[in-house]
Amino acid sequence: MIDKTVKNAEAAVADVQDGMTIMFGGFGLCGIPENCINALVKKGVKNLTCISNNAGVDDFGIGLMLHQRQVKKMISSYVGENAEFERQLLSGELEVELIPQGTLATRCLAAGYGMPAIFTPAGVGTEVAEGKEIRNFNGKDYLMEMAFDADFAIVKAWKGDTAGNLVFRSTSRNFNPIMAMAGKITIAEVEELVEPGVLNPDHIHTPGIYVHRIFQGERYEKRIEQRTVRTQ
Amino acid sequence: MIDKTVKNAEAAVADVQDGMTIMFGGFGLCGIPENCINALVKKGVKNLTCISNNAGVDDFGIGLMLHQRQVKKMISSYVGENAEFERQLLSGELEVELIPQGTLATRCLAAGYGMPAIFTPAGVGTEVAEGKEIRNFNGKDYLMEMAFDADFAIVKAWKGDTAGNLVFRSTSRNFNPIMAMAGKITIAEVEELVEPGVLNPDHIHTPGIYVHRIFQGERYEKRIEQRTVRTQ
Amino acid sequence: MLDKNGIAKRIAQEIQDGSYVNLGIGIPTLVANYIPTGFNVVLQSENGLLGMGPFPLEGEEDPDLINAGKQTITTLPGSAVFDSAMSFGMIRAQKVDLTILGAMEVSENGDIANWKIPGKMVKGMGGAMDLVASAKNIIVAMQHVNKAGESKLLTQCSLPLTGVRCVKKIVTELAVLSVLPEGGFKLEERAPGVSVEEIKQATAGKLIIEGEIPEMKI
Amino acid sequence: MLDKNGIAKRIAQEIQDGSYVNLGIGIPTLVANYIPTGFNVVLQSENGLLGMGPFPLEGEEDPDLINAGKQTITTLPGSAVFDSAMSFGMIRAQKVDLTILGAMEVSENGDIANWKIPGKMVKGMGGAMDLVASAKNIIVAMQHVNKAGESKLLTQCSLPLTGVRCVKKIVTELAVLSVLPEGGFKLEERAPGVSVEEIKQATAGKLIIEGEIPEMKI
Repeated sequence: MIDKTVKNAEAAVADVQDGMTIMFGGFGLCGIPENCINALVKKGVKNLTCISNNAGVDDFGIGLMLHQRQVKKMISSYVGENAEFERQLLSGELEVELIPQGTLATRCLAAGYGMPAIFTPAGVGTEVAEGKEIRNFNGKDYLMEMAFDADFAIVKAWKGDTAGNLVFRSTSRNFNPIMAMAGKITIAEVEELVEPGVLNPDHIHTPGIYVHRIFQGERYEKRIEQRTVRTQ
Repeated sequence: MIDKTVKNAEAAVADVQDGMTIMFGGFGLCGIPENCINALVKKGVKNLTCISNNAGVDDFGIGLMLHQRQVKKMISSYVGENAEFERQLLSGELEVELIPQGTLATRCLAAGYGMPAIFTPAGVGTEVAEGKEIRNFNGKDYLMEMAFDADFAIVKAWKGDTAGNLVFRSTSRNFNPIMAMAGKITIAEVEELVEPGVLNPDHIHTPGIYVHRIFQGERYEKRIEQRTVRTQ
Repeated sequence: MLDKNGIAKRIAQEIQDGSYVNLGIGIPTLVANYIPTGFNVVLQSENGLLGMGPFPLEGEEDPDLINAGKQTITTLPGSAVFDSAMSFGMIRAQKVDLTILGAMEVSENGDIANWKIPGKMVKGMGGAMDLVASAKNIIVAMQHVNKAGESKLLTQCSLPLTGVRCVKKIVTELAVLSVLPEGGFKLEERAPGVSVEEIKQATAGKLIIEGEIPEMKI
Repeated sequence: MLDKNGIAKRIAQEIQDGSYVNLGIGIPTLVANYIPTGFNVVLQSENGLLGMGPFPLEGEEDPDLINAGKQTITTLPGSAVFDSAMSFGMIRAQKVDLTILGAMEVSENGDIANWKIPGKMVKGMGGAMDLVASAKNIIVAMQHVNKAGESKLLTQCSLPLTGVRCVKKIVTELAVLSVLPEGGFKLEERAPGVSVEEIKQATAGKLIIEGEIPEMKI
């Protein structure tokens, strides 16, 4: 197998440059690459275009990068719960492109599967369709949406092996495997890094061929955004 | 959960009609739905269009249906190893549409993911491209290929639960999960049928929503097409 | 007149045994509480789960297990987890039988607006545009009029659209209405104690009233 | 002149440490035997496996574990299994670094024909059209001339094409040749004991010979 390990988050993101486009896995604060986000904040790269379903909260996740004004543009489906985000957006410091969540996901899949474009009915007849090609198949209209083209994809998995194979846990899977497939360079941080052969080949969600760098993260906070419980 | 169990293969294929289009999972003889193929042979439905990567061998798999002249048309990527197939093809009794294996797979995926068409470079500049729309993205030509439209998808899994969730074993996975997603009605036969909750939700390859009927098959032969061994 | 739970209760009657359902945020989430006992209904959460269970007990919250509203949830025996592409794949392929979601406005031809108010901070459409563009059956749960007292059932939506010609049924605090294929809100049921006249008053779009309108049974 | 194993041996020299490689049926399969010890090379089998191991020992064959040639194989520590859509997805997305396959004909502009002979039973293209349309680097392993003694390196292919302008390098029993972007077979190396003249004789397409042509080291 090919060894994809790097020492830590700092080493993994060392060559991320100002102005690059980066995908971040996660849904809300669930399954986000905490270590790499912190390393990017520390590194201070700027003018980033971030493709991520959400934009974190004020003091966690991509919110930390927004706070440092490292983000030029967010491509997301939902960006609530973030006051600094709102301030930057309203002041014109931050550009935001809102796209339907399924379109976001499928544009990742398209990139990972080498398909230049996909068709989806999401957004037909809405402002999302503006300037896009509409095509009718079997009596239904679809928008043609283009595959993403990201310099880096940064994802968080539960377990991974040194060959880059990844396994996700529960709904922290979300966008992580499809973004892992979509990056020109894909960085995976994992809670537990194991030797090749430990993971069952049938259980691997992301084959190592899609992963260029992997490391075991540390001090995962795994913050809960909406703690909701039942009483009995 | 919604109970998808049917009694056996006969019950599962009871409403398959003459002239229908059916997908069959499997690659070569690996991971083929043996029980359902036998039930279709017994049932004797005719004029079927079969979408399957291969066409079995003379006395096993889809070859059994060919022998009974139940197949009007095969849509496959590779159809060797079958003398009766060759005879019917050369005599004009059987129609064959050969398509690239990746195109076959991706047209299944498209159906399962509600995408009417996909773009692939496979076949550009060859006779496969004849009559198809060619489109250039970023300087490269792609063919537009349409999602499959199959009345039934019949797949074989290793384990499944009564809610229709499927787990595949090793390379017998192949076309099975993507065909399972692509059928209007999907039938899954499994080596072991378990109660909901037995399968780990993170290990499920095909979520039950895609599966309409499931049963535990019997007497799996699992024939090996090319037994190849090393000496030490 | 119904309260939020009343709307959820009435919508729950629309759910069929053996179906897959996606519930939006707000009133739709409450619908889960009123699915008839004995019904086998599987809830899909578009962040990647089939078989969403109830909220966890205190102390059993799992940060890796949330729903599309980012709330901590649980799985059930038979649940399956998948990635976001497969989640929207199954939505797009119409494997989900019913989508229930909220709206700011619905038009008499079934258009829906629920994601953007010009001039206000826009949080995004999330998965709503995908759901309304693909669902076989869409029921809207909403208040009949907005806070300013204006009808939300209109001839044409004034807000940016989420989807076109997609809403099949609307349940409000006042009524159950279906959207006719040829256009128009057909009044199906009145909420307890609500008169047809009150519903007329609160509906700006074309309202179709045929014969006696029964009161809901909830 | 090389035998089949010799061709495979020479091609193995083209494989880089740390690369993902797809081997076609026939001579390409033999290449696996000559990958230098210590090299980390991962073999992709397009039926859905990364990390293809050697054939199993007698008695250890697993009917659920085969390669794209339908042969029984084994996995290795770190292998991953996936479905056919992902398999061709990673091929199409150019994650596989090198494809090695056989051919009936190659033209001087890099076209390849390897799936169909008009008038004969056609078995199908399998995954070959996907592989040649997408691979970053394609090496063809074949005999220089066919059984009738005719050159398989042509100005234009006479057989139905598998892919266009895709072959980068050809290794035959006589020579190693690269296909130039502007067209033409550039003679890179002679097989042991083979003269430039013999290669000229066996090559119907445009052959480019520059300077001294070294003999292969294998």
